[in-house]
Amino acid sequence: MMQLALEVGQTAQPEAIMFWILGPMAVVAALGMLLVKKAVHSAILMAFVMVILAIFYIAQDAVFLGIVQVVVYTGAVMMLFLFILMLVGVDSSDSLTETIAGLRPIAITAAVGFGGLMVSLLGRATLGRQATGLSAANADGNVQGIAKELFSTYVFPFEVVSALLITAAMGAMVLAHHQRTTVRPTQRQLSINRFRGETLASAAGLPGPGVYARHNAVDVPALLPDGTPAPTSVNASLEARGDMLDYKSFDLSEVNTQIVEEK
Amino acid sequence: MTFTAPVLSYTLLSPILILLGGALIGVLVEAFISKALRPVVQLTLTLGTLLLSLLQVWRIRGEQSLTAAMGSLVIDGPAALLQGSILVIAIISIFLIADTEHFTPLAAALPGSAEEREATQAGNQVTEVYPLTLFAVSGMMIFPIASDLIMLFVALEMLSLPLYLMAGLSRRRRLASQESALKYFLLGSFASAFFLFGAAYLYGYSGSITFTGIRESVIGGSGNDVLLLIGMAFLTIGLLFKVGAVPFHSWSPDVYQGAPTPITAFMAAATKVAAFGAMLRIFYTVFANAEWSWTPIISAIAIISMLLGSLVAISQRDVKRMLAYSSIAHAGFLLSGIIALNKAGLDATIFYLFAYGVATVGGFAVVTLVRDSAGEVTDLNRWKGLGKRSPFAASAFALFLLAFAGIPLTSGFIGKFSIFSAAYEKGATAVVITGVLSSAIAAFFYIRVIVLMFFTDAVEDGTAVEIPSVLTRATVVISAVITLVLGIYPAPVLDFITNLAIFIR
Amino acid sequence: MKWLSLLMLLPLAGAAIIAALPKNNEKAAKQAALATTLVVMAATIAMAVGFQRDNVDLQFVENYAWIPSFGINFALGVDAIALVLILMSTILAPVVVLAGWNEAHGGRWSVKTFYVLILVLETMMIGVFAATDLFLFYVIFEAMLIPVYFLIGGYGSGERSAAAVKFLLYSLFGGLLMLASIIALYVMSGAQGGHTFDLDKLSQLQMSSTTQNLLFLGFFIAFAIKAPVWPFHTWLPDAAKSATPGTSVLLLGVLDKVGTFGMIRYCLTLFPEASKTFTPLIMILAVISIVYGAFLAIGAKDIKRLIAYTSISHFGFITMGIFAMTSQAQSGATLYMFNHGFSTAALFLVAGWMIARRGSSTISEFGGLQRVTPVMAWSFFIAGMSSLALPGLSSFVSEFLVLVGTFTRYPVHAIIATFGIVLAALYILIPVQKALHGPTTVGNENLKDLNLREKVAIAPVIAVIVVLGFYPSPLLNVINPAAKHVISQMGFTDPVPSIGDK
Amino acid sequence: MTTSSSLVYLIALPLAGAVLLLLGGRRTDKWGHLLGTAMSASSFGVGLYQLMLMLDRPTEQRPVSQKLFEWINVGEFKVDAGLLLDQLSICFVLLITGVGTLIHIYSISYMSHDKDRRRFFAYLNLFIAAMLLLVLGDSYLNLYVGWEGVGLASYLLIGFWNQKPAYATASKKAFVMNRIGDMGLSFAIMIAFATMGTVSFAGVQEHAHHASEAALTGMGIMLLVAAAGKSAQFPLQAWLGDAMAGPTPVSALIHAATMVTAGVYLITRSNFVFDAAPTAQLLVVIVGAITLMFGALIGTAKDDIKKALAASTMSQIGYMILAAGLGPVGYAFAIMHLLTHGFFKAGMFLGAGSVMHGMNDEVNMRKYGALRKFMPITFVTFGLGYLAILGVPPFAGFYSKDMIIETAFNAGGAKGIILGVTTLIGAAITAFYMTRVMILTFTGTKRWDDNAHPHESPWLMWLPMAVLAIGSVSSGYLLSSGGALENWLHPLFDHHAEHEHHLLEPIVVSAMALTMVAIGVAIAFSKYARQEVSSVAPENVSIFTKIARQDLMQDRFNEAVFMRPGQALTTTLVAADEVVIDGAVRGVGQAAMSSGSALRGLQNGYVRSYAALILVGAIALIGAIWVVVQ
Amino acid sequence: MNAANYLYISALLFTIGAVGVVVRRNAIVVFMCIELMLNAANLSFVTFSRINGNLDGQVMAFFTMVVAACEVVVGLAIIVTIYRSRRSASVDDASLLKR
Repeated sequence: MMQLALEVGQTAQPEAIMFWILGPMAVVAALGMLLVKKAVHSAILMAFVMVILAIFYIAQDAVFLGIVQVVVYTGAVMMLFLFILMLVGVDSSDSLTETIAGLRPIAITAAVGFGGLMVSLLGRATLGRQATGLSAANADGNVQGIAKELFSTYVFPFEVVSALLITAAMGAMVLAHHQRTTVRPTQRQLSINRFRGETLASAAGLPGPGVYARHNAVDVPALLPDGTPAPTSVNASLEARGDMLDYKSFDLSEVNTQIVEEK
Repeated sequence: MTFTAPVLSYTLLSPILILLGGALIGVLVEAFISKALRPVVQLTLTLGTLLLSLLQVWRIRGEQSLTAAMGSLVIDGPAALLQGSILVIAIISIFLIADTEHFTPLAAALPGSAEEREATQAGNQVTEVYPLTLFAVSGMMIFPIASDLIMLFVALEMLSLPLYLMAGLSRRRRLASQESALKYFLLGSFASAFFLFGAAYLYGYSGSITFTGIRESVIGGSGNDVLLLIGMAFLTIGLLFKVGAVPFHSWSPDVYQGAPTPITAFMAAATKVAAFGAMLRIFYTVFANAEWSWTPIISAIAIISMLLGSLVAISQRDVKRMLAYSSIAHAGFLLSGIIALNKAGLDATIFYLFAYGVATVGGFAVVTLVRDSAGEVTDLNRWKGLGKRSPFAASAFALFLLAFAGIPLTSGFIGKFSIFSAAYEKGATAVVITGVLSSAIAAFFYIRVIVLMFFTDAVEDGTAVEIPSVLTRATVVISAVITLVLGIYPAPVLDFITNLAIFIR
Repeated sequence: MKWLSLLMLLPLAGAAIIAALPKNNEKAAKQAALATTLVVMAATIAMAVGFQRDNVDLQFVENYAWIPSFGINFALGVDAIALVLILMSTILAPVVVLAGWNEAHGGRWSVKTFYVLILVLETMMIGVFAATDLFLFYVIFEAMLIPVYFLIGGYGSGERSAAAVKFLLYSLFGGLLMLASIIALYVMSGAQGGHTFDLDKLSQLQMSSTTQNLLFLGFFIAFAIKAPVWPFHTWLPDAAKSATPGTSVLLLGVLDKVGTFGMIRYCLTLFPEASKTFTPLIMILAVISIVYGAFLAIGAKDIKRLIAYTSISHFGFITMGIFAMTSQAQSGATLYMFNHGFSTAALFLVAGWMIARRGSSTISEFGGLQRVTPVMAWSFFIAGMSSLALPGLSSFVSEFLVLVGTFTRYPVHAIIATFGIVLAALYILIPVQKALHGPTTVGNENLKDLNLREKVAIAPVIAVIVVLGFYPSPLLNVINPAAKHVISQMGFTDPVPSIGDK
Repeated sequence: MTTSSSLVYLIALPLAGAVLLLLGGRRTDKWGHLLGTAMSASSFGVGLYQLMLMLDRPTEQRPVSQKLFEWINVGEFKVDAGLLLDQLSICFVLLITGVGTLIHIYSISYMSHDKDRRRFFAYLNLFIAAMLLLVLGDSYLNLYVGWEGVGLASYLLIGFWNQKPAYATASKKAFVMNRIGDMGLSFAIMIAFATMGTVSFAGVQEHAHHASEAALTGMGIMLLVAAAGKSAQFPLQAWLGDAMAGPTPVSALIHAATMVTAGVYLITRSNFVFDAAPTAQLLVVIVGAITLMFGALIGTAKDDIKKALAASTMSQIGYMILAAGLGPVGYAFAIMHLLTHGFFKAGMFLGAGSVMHGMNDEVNMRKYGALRKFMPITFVTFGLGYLAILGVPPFAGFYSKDMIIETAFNAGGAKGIILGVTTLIGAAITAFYMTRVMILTFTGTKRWDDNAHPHESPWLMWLPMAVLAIGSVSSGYLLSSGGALENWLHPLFDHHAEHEHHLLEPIVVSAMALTMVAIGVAIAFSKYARQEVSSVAPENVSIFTKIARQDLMQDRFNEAVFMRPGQALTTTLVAADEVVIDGAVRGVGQAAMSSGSALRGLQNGYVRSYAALILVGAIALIGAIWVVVQ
Repeated sequence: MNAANYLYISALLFTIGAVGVVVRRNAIVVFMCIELMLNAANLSFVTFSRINGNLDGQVMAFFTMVVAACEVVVGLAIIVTIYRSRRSASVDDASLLKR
């Protein structure tokens, strides 16, 4: 076992109990992150690990960090993750079959090798000095101690981090912000356009897509009475992106009526 | 509890503060200045900021201080040299960035959408790249002078994040550009995690997150070195990732290719200076006494970097990818300067960084000039006969290639010579031999490009060379002049470096 | 008077003038180039007159600090060997310009560029022989490749770019090996009293024999590629075939001499012990080169390749002479370098004219030229005779000196090498028969004989060949002290004839 | 030693002629032949003048030398451009310039229809100059210059009509085989320098006593090789027959009278070497003996008149070489035979040329016949030469050839008998084939075509023939009466005139020789005069005739042993250069390229693979740490 | 209680995170795995802070959190952008650039 640290803290026994309960849970949850199919589940498990870590922080006299971990990390950052997951598609699930040849064995070997080597190395590490514990450093209170460091010794990094935050914010803006290039048409203008358009057919609004029940059909054009697709029935941007499905594949004549119902 | 108010030496920090201030003003410009005026204002502001910062660097070049930022930064000769190099590279890169042709008019618009077309027609520009560049430059400025792990990590992220973003802003081939941003980001964060993990172990080993503290532990450490070694290894992974050394190089070809060329130029040149600057400081001061442990490993990495970079570059068909692999090989060459661990190695590495950085920007600047109706042409096959159509571009590119190949009378030769002799002095014969060999391999593909440009008949496929804008021309000319002058009469610069390049601890 | 830097500056000035000329004025460019090269030649001769031939020290020494932090100086100076080679280069330059008056027209770029490249190359040719600072030498050694590369690739014929690349890569590879050795020397000099590239100081470095051997190899392989010595020769035929005749003259006549010059100036001076260690091997390579080059020349179907192979054979002689370590062989080798420059120049120039007229370089395409174009045929014949070392022509003296000098120390090598003279008869007479003799080949009936310009160009070359054949003393007397100096520095004296002193 | 400043004119005059005519080009066409002849003649004049001066001086002061300038001077290797005229070289000078001038005169007419006559004279002058340099040079290296110079001139002259590919090939063959000989001379010079530190005749002579026999033997053998090459001796004889491609005067001048005798000169000149190297000397004898038989046998089968004469030349030089190989006793006889041979063989060649001139350049003797009526002068002059070569007293050959046969017998022991018998048989065969030539050409019935109009040659051609015929008749007597030549040359040779044991009395030898000659003549008569000669060569002949017609397989031998392997070697090397050496280089390049392409596969575009690579790198690093820590 | 145990947990979490980056295809999950690695590093910092008896480690961990938050912003912005263009969050689909 590792020789680098002595027993620390006065509350050795309860801490050990806590550790041996939460530690394995953290590892299992982390492993679960790897193994579950759905990204949302991964996120939940991630949050779980983070909370356990917060408890560990508090147990190790890092109260401030523990709280920040819960509030900022688990609370804000993970929520951001979940939010994006919603945006991307909450149902999206990974197939866990490996598609890149040879990667799976490499990953497994890496997992075992890396973990094994780390553990083995840590077992050999010696520090050569006494572990001191934080009672002295936290004498004025953990938050105060950190604050003192943060605003004196590390004040410059602290200031720089603010620039980093601005960078991040601006970066997100660049990627997400849509600058209008044209003036948004008013309701009035839209109405005029509708009624004074090329044909009067547009006056009643565009036809809705998706005439086939067996499909969600946002991306399938509606059929006009003569059986031809109505081009305006699908959102223009879908069309532009080429995400429009070919209505022919849903042609009734090609559907095998023998088959009962799709699940 | 007593709290002593921090004392910051604003004079010594001024180059960085100017940059940060300029960047912040840039952000405000984005918010308050009309769209039409923004490009000019931003360009002027950015250039002004960089020049001012450079001026400040020049003025404080002789200063030495460990306490300029409460011990977070160290100001010394190498700092001034590296910062100066970064600023020079940034300035000539800005000329390229100013050519709006390279950036998407609207990053949020879907590729190929009507919205994008409209934005193009409206003449939109992503002027945010200017403040982003300034933020990146300030990160790069801090990176090599950071003297504790916190500062180092913050600077690392500070230089990386804007680059991740800017990599995705290409106007043409946007999917590829976004992909490169994603790859760069994911792998960059991955490497950062290693970096951080290593930092944790170094902290564990020494009980300090300052370089001074770690260094003292390395010298007089009790206990065994396991924690140090792990920490060193992981920290180094983060740094090696940034410089693109094998096997942490895999992002660079893809990102170099996908990113907008001006960004590639800036990133390739300036990041290398910053990252190698940091490596120099860390390995020359912090880890110097644990030399036995890292020299063999860095040597091995240098060797495989040189070989792999050169070998794979041979079969590249895309000029930007080829330059990427060439930069991998150059990372190997530069690592031999780290291995040297002597004054000559320090001087040589700084010289090499500057020379290589300038030539790289120049090289990519030429790449931006070769276009057809759909934007840049990076397929080498279509560079055939460039010498005929545009002697200016082709000759300049040939010059930069020759510099990369280390042909005498270019800066690359002096750089290679000095860095290899420093490494040889250290006894790293294998590295030097491999370096020489891979130079030969590298020469092969550099020369092939020259052959394509000068000795192959052009195919008429509409590949034209843009009449270079004044700014791009300036970039090419400045880079070419520097490359030549450093090749023919490097003495003043070498002396300048030799006199200044002394680390303080 | 700063002769050497003046010599180096003159062509550069000429190049600058030509570069400044209007683009369409090709004639002015040619005239300017000719004038420049003639001025340089005159200046070189003027300098040579002031050379003290019994003084074995470097003369016309100049020294300027260049990169002080590395101990690099822009140091020039010549001994007799360098002087002779500079003389050869500067005499050949106007000949090449005049002879190749129209050869730039088939190029990718303008005529102007061609002459700028030629003049820049001339500067470097002078510099590479005059450099006394190892770093300076290396820089020029490598930088020279660039103009030649563009001259071959831009103005040559056939597979010119492939040949140019091959040339460049071979040379670069060799150069890089040499760079590795130079770095080692530099570092060692730093450890033994301060970084320097001064040849004198470098030659006094202490090093283990293993080190010395390795470093020697770095230099030698570079020079062997340049020279070229078997088996590093395969670039030469391709390059010579593709280059314009004028470029080929400079390539084989001057540039390749840098290799053999380097062996004397650098290999022997810097690594005397290693030179001795490797002498047996090098002598074998040299002999192989002689015979091998000759056989391949016999088998060559292309006239330019043939000349290139003959050169490989000749460089074998030169290399052998250098390493035989007798005063005859050493003087002979230097004289050989000079003479080979002229005989190859003559061969290449005339071959170039033949090819230009016929439009093909395949030997069998010619035939009966002696009847159609007697002057051209005779020029070729005399050049060929010089190449096979016919007594009375310049090459004979040098070749025989090399052989006789080698024989006194390495009889077996000399004997095998002497077989080369029979092969030489074959490789010259076969093309002579095919191209000049026999019935006039269809299509060749109306070829024009040499015009006045061409005659003026070839005449001095042939004159040199003939005059030096009968009266080599002026040159030999200059070379002898230097050659002797080289040998004595290596600790050798001539073998004493077994009964000569009785 | 006496010095003189006029020796150089011997060489300079013809050389100037050659240079003037070559550089002058067509402008000199009108008078070029006259200039050439004049130059040669004036050189002859200088030669005579020198002879007169020499005769005036006491024996020991007869040699004259002239130092022109310092030629090569490197270390111990000092060679001046110096000339030496002594009793030996004056013989050659006079032969060369004398016969040479006659042949110039002959050529004026012979070549009058050739539009390149001027060039021909330039070559002739060049040849004269080179040949004079060969015999006048005072060191082996100077000799070498002349040696190769005559090779060059010979090459040019043989190939004078090189528009015919066969002629061009013949000239090339001559040059190359000569070069093999030259190589021998180079070796000899190198050995001389390496062992004695000098290459001058005087120096080598001075040091030869001290030199090791091995060195001298080596040098001697190499000199023999040189001589064999130049003098068409076995085994380097093959070029001579083909060399008949040149215009006939060339054959007369070079391949009969002068150049081919250079080998004899060389061996005689190097007497001090051979005398100290018995093994080499023995080899000389053997080579001479073999060649004399070889040439004679070839001569019996040739229908080409010039080739028959060429074979005869080869055989006669064999006699000379044999004589020279017999040491001091033989040198003078070798030279004597050389001089007499110079007259009669040159005369016969010119006669052959005269015949050809009248026969539309026909060379096949089977197409001649009965020419005696049409070309009486030619017949007479040729006939006198014929008698001389047969050794019929009192014609020139009798004196010289008998002496050689006699000396051969006197060599002692088995060697003497073998050599003597060989020379005797040679004499018989000579008689046979020469009689054959006479009969086929001049007697019998006419076998020529109707469009041939044989006629006597103009006076410019027959005059030289007549002069040479006089020489053929008288020179033997003049040179041998009272041992004139022997005594003249005596100071040069280390010959102690002790009375050797005579195996056979001279009269017996003469008788035997004459008997053999008679037998040869008789056989020829019975074979050719008694029966009709076919105008085409009969095919149903014995295998020996066939072999003899093919020059005793010499070309086949060379082809099989040297040419084909040489060509194969060349082809192999050319291929090997491309495949092996260049291939190795390209292979390295290819390997680099393909390994590059393979490594390119790492970059598969998947970010997860890249991450895996980084992870693997990290594992490698901590793995290394783990190993270190263990 | 041996504080080293936290280090083992930290190492294991780091390993799991690193492997997760390699095996998962959803860009967001990959990114979460990176966050896991950062968290593992933070745990090490806190533990070492306790062992070393100073607060530097905790300050560093604090900075890490802030920086990680910035990274998340940028990263998610990039992921969203690429998702919008490709309609896929799988990192395997983004493999235009290769070789």
